[in-house]
Amino acid sequence: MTADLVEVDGLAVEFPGAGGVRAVDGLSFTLAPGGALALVGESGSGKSTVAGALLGLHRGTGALTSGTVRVGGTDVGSASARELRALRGAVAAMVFQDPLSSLDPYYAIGDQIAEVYRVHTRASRRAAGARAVEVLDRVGIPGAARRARSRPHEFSGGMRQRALIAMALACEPRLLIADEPTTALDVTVQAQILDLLHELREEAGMGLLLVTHDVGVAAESVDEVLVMKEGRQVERGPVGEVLRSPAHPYTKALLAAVPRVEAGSGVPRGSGSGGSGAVPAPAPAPSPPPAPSSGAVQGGALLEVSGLRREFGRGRDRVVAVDGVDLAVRPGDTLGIVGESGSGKTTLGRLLVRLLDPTSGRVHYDGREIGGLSERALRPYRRELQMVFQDPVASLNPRRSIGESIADPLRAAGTLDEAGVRRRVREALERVGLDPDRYDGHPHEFSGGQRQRVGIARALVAEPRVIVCDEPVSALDVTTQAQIVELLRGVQRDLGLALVFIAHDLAVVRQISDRVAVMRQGRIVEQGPVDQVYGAPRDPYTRRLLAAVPTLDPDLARARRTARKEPVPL
Amino acid sequence: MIRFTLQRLGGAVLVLLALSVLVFGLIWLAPGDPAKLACGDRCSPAQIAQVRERLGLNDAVLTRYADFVRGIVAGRDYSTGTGVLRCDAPCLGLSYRSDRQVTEVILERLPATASLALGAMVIWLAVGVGAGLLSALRRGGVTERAVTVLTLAATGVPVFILGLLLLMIVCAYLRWLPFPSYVPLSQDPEQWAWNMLLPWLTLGLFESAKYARLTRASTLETLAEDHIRTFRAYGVGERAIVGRHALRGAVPPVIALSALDVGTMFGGAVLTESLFGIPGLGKTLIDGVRVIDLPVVTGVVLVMGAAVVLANVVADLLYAAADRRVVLS
Amino acid sequence: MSGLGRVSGPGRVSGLGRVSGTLTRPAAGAAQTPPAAGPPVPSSPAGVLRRLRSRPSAVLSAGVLAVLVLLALAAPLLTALAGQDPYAYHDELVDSARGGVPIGSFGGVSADHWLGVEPGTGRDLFARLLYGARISLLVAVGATLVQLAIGVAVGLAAGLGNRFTDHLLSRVTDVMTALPMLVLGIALTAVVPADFPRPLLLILVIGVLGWGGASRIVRAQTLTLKRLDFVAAARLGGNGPWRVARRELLPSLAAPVITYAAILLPANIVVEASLSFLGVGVKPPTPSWGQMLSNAQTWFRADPLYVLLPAGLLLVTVLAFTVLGDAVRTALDPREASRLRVGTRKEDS
Amino acid sequence: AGPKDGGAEGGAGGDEPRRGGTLTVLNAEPQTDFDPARLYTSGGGNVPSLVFRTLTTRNREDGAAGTEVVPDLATDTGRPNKDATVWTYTLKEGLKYEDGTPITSADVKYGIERSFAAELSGGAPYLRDWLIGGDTYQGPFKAGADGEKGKGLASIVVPDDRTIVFKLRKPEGEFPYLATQTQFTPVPKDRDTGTRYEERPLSSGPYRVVENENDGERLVLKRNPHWDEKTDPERKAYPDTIDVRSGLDPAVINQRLSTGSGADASAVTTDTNLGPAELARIGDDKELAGRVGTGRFGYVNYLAFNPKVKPFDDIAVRKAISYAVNRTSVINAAGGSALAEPATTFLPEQKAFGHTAYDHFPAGKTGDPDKARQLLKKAGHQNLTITLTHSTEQNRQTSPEVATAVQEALKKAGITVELQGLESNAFNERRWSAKKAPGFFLSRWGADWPSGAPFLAPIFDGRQIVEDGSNYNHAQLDDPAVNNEIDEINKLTDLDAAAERWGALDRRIGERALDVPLFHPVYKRLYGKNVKNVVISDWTGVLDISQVSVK
Ligand SMILES: Nc1ncnc2c1ncn2[C@@H]1O[C@H](COP(=O)(O)OP(=O)(O)OP(=O)(O)O)[C@@H](O)[C@H]1O
Ligand SMILES: Nc1ncnc2c1ncn2[C@@H]1O[C@H](COP(=O)(O)OP(=O)(O)OP(=O)(O)O)[C@@H](O)[C@H]1O
Ligand SMILES: [Mg+2]
Ligand SMILES: [Mg+2]
Repeated sequence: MTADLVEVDGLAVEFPGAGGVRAVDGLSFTLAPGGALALVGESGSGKSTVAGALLGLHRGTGALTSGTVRVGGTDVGSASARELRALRGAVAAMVFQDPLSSLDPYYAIGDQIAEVYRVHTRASRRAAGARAVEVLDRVGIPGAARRARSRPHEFSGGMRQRALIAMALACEPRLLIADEPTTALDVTVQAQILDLLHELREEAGMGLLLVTHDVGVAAESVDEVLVMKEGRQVERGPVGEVLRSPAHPYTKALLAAVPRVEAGSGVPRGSGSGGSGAVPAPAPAPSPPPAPSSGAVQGGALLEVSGLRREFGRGRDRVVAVDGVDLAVRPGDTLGIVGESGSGKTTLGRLLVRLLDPTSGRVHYDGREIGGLSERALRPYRRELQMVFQDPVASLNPRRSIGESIADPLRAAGTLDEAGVRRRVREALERVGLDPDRYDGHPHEFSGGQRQRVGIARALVAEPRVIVCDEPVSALDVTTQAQIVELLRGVQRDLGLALVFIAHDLAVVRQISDRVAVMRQGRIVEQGPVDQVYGAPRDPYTRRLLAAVPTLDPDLARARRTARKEPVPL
Repeated sequence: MIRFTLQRLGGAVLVLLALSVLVFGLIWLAPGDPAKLACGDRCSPAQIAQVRERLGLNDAVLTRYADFVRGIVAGRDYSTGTGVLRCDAPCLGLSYRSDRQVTEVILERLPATASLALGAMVIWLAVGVGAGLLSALRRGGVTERAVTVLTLAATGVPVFILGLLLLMIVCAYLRWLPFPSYVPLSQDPEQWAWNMLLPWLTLGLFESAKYARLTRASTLETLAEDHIRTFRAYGVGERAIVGRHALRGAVPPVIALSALDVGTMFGGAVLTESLFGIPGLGKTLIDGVRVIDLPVVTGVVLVMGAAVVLANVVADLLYAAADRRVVLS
Repeated sequence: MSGLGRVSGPGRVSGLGRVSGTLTRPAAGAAQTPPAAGPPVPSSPAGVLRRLRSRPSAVLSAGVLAVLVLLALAAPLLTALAGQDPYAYHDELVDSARGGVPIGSFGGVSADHWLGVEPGTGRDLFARLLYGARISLLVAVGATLVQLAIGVAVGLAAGLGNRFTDHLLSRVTDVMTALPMLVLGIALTAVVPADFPRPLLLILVIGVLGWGGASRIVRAQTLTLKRLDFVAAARLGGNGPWRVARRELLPSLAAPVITYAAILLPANIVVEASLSFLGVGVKPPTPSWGQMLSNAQTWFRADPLYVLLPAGLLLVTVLAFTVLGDAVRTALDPREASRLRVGTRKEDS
Repeated sequence: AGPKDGGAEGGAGGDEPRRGGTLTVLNAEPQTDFDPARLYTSGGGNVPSLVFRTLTTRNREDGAAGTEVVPDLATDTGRPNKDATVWTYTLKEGLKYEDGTPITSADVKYGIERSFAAELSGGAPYLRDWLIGGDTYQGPFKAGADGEKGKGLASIVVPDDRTIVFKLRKPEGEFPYLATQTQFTPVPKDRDTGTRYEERPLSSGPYRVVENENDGERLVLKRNPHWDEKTDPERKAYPDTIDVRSGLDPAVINQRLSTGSGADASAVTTDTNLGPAELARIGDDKELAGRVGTGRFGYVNYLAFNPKVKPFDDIAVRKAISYAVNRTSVINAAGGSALAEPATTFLPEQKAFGHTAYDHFPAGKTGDPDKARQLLKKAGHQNLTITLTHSTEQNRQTSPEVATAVQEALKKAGITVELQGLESNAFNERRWSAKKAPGFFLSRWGADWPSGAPFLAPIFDGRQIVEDGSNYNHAQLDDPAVNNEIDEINKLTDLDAAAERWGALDRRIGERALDVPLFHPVYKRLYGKNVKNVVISDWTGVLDISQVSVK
């Protein structure tokens, strides 16, 4: 029998407990040996649950599974523990999403790979070590023999992801399951990883099951896509077909929400997110784009920094996170800041709202120098400079109701009475598109997108003049992302705020900004009006960034991949 | 790292200074006249006055404290009656009671205390970490419950009862061991070990419950981490997962806590020391407090403080060494 | 671990979140569950209670503790019911020639004396155990509260303050950890006027010397928490540092502090016993379990019940506190709360 | 290899004591001061008297015979002049130190003189009080008024190497008793190392110190080759080695002695009683019971009154308390009837003390609360509330246990007693202060030698009230008649006659209800299986190590 590599038939997974979530509901699909399938869908649609089910990872967790799952001929549901162990890693190997937390921080990378290898091959310690070096070399870790002795924290994010793939390769599995292998990475690194997966597939004839919420990533890497929603299949077909002419409205909405980096090819700035009913944008009113300013900001800057520098640590541990940055934002303007992870974006953002003290340089706000003010002296400015934080989980106190969190600046000001505070908070909730009656809800009762809205509401209620948004959407799936972007844009337009929008996603930045600054290693390598930077990038780094952005067109993706084939420094 | 160590050692000096002031003050407040106690029950007032003079008790407290600090830095001279006794720096003074140099007394007692603390540590590491791992591996099962109850039983029983019980059972009923009496390591290592066995067990078992729970909690916490999922997904067996990956995560806190415990034991294992007649610092401290032997008490507390502070530094360093992700500041 | 700063590296791992629980006096400690590390924290009091109620061991130990507290509170009533009083001597019930061992089997158990009598005095053991529970629990709970109050205050101040404050307070913590409890105990019991209530003194001695662990845990937790964005957000809202501490940090400290309290409580009972053993415990004729245990020390062959009763009660209390503490910890732990996480449990086979 | 049991040679041979072997002494208290000048002993002590010989010593015999004084270094117990103010001793011939050098009378004189030094304080007060010039002499280390150092005490004269003469301020018929104390040990001046002498004191006795670890916690004594048994009929010195291990927990000591494995089979203790719990078990065990030595040291535990404090100024209150006391529960608190005997007299019940039976306020076994109530009512004290001060030390004597027993008994007589437990230093400081002494507290007194003088004089002699120092005359009795009688008895050199008069004096003082005698303690001590020749005198009440054999 020429069995398929993966056969899933009527798979259902239910997590009992308080709510009783049915994460996967009657899903069936097959994957032929050497084939590549992508599971796409918004957050929480059950993609990871399916991936886990292929390796029987739900067994023993209390989750209820039904239906059959066969991987490489093994019935995962009924296999013995020993058979299951033989399956895991050797037949089907999984690459997990977060590369740092998926490796044991205490052991050398090479040893971890060797350990897994030895479980399946009875190889000697030495042979296993050699194998680890071999696969690390294979995934393009330079100086693999030496780097095999490093521990995870000594690797960069991209290298860690490669190490995880190397671990998956070690036992030469027939199926590679990659669960969001690139979400944590910058576009440049992401492109490298996707290229690597592609190569491996071509060389070793491995099957690939790619789990992702990024349609672009899917377009780059697979033959077939399966679109999921609420645990069910919505649409399935060859990747080109589905992306070019989606049959199902949900797929359409999903695609429409994807921001495009190419000018004109995506949703034009200011036109909302396609107006699809699937995306309940709070303020869909279209508005003409403000006249793009050209060149450097002329006078009238509300917030301006010059020669801004910030160091962390001392002596040998010293890190210069922000290194001589000059920037300015005017009221009503949006400044986008892009850059790879660790380039100093967050640090810069925090310096702008004076959550951090600059090591040197000046911060000019509304005509006054506030760079050197003490915490106490800053108090009057605090509410005018607000920030929306990157991580919606960490930016809300889990133990306080969201209404109270939003009310906080008002209470600190102490100018309003209780009723006044409540009224203002309700207004703010409404403004960001949340039900005002959920004032007393706690953060965990809200979805990621909703939480981000709460963060925005909190920033708004203080009546700020500047809002720095630190990657407000990178943790969210495309549909939610589009809503948030729309919300911010509306707010800015209505209130005439100065907005600083930080992101590593070039497309999103393009969507919202008037001007962009590209950061690398604490410096701004290029800044200017959006169209100028995106259209005619001057800095090679900017160019590389742009080239790495995944495209929704599989053919274009193929072409780009070939173009990228020249060696890239990690 | 070197900077960190130096900085912490600098801090240690301050800690010790503060500690000495505190102890000096406390003992000074304590009732009872050290001169009377040093002189004996039936001294005449004239004799007491002489002794008071000799011990420098007539000086103001501040002067006495200053002399004490000077002694540590530069050493002091004392009269033996027939001659002069040079107490070299760091001189912690002479015991009111026995007229012996406190430094000497401490050096003499230190080995016993150190052998007790370090040996007990071996036990609590072996028993505590072992039990903790076992209960983490068998979580939810009978084994876990048994281990939990047993280790808790050890903490719930005060150490003086535990020690006496062990003595009764091992030495009196079963007669597996003779009653322990301290033999210095330098004299006969084998007998030293045999005689320390019960004290080690007593203190070690008493402490091991804490470590079992710490190990169990850290192990379980590590088991809940994402990288464990990776190894499960690659078919690594449960035993290897707990033994290699989860245990490794439990090591840093265990090391850190052990260092601190050993530190405090330098003055804290009084009950075990007196039960087994181990001539250690804890007993010296208690005896010193009872007879208001200010130099001895201050000296021992300082040594203890130094041990605690040092242990703190060592714990931090070990923690950082064991967990490379930690930055020392 | 006073000197440990943050965790480096881009991943923001919760490496420090490991020294959980189980520390008695010289506790070194750090955060237990950095809230950022887990999924949403369903820690509304009702949710915690619900999860506690679903664990039989937690319910059982809470029940045991409740019964103990009730027994202690109702001690006068119950002893009156038994027709006994914890102080009355019964010379006729002990054999003076044989060291005052109770006459009769099982340490003089009889219809009048349900649990027998105390050797040497013939005082009723049942009554003394009940009255002893009052003191032991009072001292343990009181001392724990003092330890936590000081520990939280100092830990918060160290965690929030600048480098200098942090260093200073950490060193003060070192000093307090290094100060032997016995020296202070003996010195204080001698200095303090004799009519100063002993239980209060014990509470103060144990409390004032034993806060190092709590302070270390709170400091580490504060250091972790204060880097979280919601604290930054509160600052941006124009709140002063103390307002931030009170409104944003304190509630998040509750979980580790409660957990630690469950470890301190039984440890403090044993400390009280040890202090009594060294003669600086409660004032006679007031009974406490610790004082009873230290008196009973040598009796376990001649009158086993005399030892077993207080020791057993102590053990049960320690067990109950620990089990309950563990349960509270897990109930407050968001990671444990979502126990269905993929791959975190072992195989069913 | 395995744990070594020490010198477990086992007790071969019959009952005859034989030389050899190692005797282990398991003690709680370490010999911290092993300097003869600093020791405060009765009759030269137990371990110290193995190393330090004195002019006279106690008779090493069982029971009452053991209360006699016998010659040691001296040829007799001393020759007084007519009014007993001058005492002359002659040293035996052939006496040597452990290094072979001869012992001279000048060494005895020097030994006494150095005990006056502040550096070597700690001994008994008698030399200071009795010798002419003793009250002002400050020892040989301190320069005198004329700036000369090393000055001696003129009242001790050494006409030749073997003769020594003591000149006293007043008649002291009991000087031979005093000469048993370790201050009378010879110390050669050129070997004196002051405060460090205690580390390696020069032996004049049958054993020399070969190890002194941890300030007396471990002492190892070996035979002194220069000790000549012909000069010393008192000490038998059978074992070759004496190994003193102290600093042990009392429960552990008794457990070791009763188990008696290995070296513990040849072990004794000189300071640790059997505890009540151990006594409870020993009743069932014949073998163990056969290894218990029982002795009585002259000692009394009592309730002390300070009549300067109200309401104890009223004799009716003191009498009422005397009636109300329940000695049975007090004795139980002290460990039961095996460890304590009820006392109605202040003097111990031994002939040497001149004990005369009396019970002025008969309380029976368990107290007479009714009589007490009556007395109080008559005196107009209703609902009396008083404070009893005691020590928090767990010593079964001045301890909380005894105090609570008293509290409980007085409650029956309608007296509310509040307990004031003090840490032992604070307790002693209070009770020994003439000014700050509490009104009602637990106290105790032991004999420096078996006679009424050191028992009654410090407690009832009005001239011994110490204003700033340690005062033992708690009642602060200063009655010329009593003082006079004490002086009169002290003149007697006929000790039997003296004893009788001490007894009569005790009885007379007892009528005043200045204290309530509670009990006389009894010593019950285990010794190992191999231990033979157990001698327990009424002087020390404990087994005499110098007589014991382990072979
Ligand atoms: N261990 C669990 N316990 C309870 N519910 C769970 C568990 N794991 C997943 N779920 C729920 O199952 C649903 C599907 O989750 P899954 O992780 O498969 O989503 P996903 O498509 O991978 O989302 P994302 O893109 O955010 O990773 C979600 O609603 C999630 O809340
Ligand atoms: N508190 C800190 N202490 C020490 N180093 C820091 C600190 N905060 C940031 N850094 C370092 O400064 C550099 C810039 O960090 P920053 O967080 O600003 O980057 P980023 O561009 O926001 O990255 P990401 O996209 O991952 O959020 C990094 O090397 C980081 O490790
Ligand atoms: Mg997922
Ligand atoms: Mg960032």
